[in-house]
Amino acid sequence: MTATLTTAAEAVSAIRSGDTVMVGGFGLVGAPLSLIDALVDHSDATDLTIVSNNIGEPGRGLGKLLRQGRIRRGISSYFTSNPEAVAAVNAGEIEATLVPQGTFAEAIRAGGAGIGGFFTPVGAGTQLAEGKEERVIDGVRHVLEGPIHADVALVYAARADTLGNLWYRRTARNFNPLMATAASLTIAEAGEILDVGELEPESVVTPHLYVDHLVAAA
Amino acid sequence: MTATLTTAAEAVSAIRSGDTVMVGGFGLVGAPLSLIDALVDHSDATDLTIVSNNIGEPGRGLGKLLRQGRIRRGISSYFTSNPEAVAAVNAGEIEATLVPQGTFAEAIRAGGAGIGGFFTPVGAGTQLAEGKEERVIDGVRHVLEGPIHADVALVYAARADTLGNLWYRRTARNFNPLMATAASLTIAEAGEILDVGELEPESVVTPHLYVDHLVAAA
Amino acid sequence: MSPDPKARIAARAAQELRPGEVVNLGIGIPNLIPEFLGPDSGVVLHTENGLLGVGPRPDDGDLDPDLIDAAKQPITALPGAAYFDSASSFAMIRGGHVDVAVLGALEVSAVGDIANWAVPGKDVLGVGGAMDLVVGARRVIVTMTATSSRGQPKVVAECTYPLTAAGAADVVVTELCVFRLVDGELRLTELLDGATVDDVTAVTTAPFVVTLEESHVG
Amino acid sequence: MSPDPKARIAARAAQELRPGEVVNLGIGIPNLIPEFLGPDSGVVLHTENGLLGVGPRPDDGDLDPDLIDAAKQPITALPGAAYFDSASSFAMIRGGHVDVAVLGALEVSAVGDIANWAVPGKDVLGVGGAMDLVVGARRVIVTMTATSSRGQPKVVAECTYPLTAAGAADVVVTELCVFRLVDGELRLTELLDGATVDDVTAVTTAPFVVTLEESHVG
Repeated sequence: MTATLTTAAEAVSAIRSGDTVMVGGFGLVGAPLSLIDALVDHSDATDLTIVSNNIGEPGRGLGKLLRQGRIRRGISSYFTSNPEAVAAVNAGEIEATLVPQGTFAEAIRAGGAGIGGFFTPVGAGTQLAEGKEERVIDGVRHVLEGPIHADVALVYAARADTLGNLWYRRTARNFNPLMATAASLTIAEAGEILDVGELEPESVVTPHLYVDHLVAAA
Repeated sequence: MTATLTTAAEAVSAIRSGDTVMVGGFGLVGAPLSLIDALVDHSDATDLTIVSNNIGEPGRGLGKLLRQGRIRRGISSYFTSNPEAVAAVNAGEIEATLVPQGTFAEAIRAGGAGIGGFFTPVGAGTQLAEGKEERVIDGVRHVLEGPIHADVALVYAARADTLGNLWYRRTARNFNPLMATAASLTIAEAGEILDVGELEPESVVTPHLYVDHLVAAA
Repeated sequence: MSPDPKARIAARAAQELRPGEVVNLGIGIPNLIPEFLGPDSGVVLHTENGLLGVGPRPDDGDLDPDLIDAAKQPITALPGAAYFDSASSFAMIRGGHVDVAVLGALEVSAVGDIANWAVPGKDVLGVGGAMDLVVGARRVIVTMTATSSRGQPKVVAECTYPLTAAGAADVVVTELCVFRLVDGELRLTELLDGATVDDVTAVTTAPFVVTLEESHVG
Repeated sequence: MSPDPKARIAARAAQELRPGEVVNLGIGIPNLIPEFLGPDSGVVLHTENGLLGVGPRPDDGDLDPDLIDAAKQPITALPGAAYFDSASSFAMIRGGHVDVAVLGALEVSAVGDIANWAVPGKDVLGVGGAMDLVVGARRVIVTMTATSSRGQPKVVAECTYPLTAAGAADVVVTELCVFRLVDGELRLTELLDGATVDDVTAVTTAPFVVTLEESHVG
């Protein structure tokens, strides 16, 4: 479908308690901060599973949601960038699933691409592969990883057009284009919203069929 | 590594008899026609396995190589676009491996991305899944598909810079960026070769680390 | 009413498409559908060789050799279009992001099995994206004449031709009627152009239930 | 000779990198390496958060909030750089397209096992891209001091810390020497800064063979 233009508060009202929510960004770079703030300020959805490379920083980005006690579980490659997230895990307040960053990215892509699972050598023989199916392929130990899906994805793009096509700037791209594909509902926050035709068709990174709601960054 | 600038004839001299060679293009659109011609005219490598969506058209593109009897096996989604390829298969002159187009694309991507195999529902329960491992995931029959690698990939890009970064125009992109990642040696033919810095870094589709040799299109 | 049954099928199938939907059109009858979509249909066309936002056929003077559809015919791109590689394109299809696939078929069975790529005893050397589309698209509309050129019924109890996918069809439009697969049951929901239930029964070997919804004036 | 052992390790590791190679530098000692690469080193730096062609640190007035490395520090991009999403970035790493990964470690074993992400009894909540890098990069160079801050040897018979990957190290550079893993054997190939074999033996619990190649003046 093509995207509908809305406000951050309206868009995040689609998030329900118990939902799995993907949030783009590497640390705070490329994170959809307006959408996160709307989730913090205008939603009471709780018991959330957050799929994000980091759980923000103390009191910033997803760190705000963490302080509200609304995160039940995190799926990340690096909780360590927010010591409060580490403390919450150690206190048993949130459940942590740690995934190698490449597997994390690939599993989200798989979730968006209809892949039922994939074999990777990364993690084989380590603590992060415990309990996972293994198989030797061409003499190399591989681990079977499943796709990651979400109910809602929150992503940030520097530019969008009104159809919902997205373009990302520099290293703010990171996980955003992947997450945009892997959720039942994708909400994009854009730095700039352009008229249709202003993005070069070859330069669109996320075609609009992935974007349900489009919000102007605050 | 960064790419070296060379001629088509010199570049294809890396192809050895018995090699697996990926060739970009959807039909002839986006096919590296100068490199194919060089392979036809300046190489005597034979017994080749060709990985390409089609085996050219009669007497055009890979169709020329087919007429020379230098193709031992084709891995494609659509041989039918070249009736001479179909005839060669039926005469037992070449071996055909038919793959659904999405699986073909995904398997080449997997070959480039270090994925040992992936499960897809596509093809399950059909003739093209015969002999393949199956598994029911979330109630849906899936087939296990392996990655596709090649010795050499021949790709076409409208624009390159002298480092080997590539940009593709319109629907001439197709399989080219995937194949550029999946071979031990990648040879790119470019319509235009620009100075370093002339491609917008966000618009580069194939970063130069994938490109070994760069050739100007004839 | 068009005298050409294929055009009538395309016209009826066009009515199944809703504004904002992303639709992939196969070769044959589906390719006639754009003629029956108004300029404000809001339907967005996807072609699996790497374009979202297919526009009308170009004038002869306007042909772009880099711009074709999956049937390898020249096309145009609309404002707001996006180009992508084949793995990304099939990720859209296989990940369930293409709302509708419309395609021709040789046979459809009473449970929605589709056979559309291979005829036993003939060359089975082209599958293209057919399997990916019928498995991946959220809704699959089959457009075909009720009988083959040799007068054989095409809506059958069980497919005799090699399957493209099992249980994949949602809607079947012929020149006589519309069938819908609902809860695994084949329902005749609409008669077209004055056809009667007896007319349909005479050329249908699949068992079906009659649940006429409304009558259309063809 | 720098009085700082970490700088000396970085300087020696820099000599391992060859023109044209694509290199990913981890946090800590590897991050000091750019200081020791001449402007014409020809080494191309990759950062896994989505950039090939990392340039020098920016001046304070030149900070771009969208441009960071994997350590979340501000960077610049060189002409000819390319940005990409995280799945594409790890596809480069996991597919063997990054020539060298240089990283710190807690321990390296006699067979090249690397432990660099987790200390038992402490928080094990950050792995980032470490596992992907050591498995995927063609050559893995470990840079670390010979002993821990508590004086414990870090080149050990068997790792006591959780593994990042088994048998992944190719080169180990400490302030005392260079070890190379060749055919599964740990070889002391070079003594640095006047260190003797006895000096190395005193802080190394891994068995190793002495195959000194040449002497460097530090």
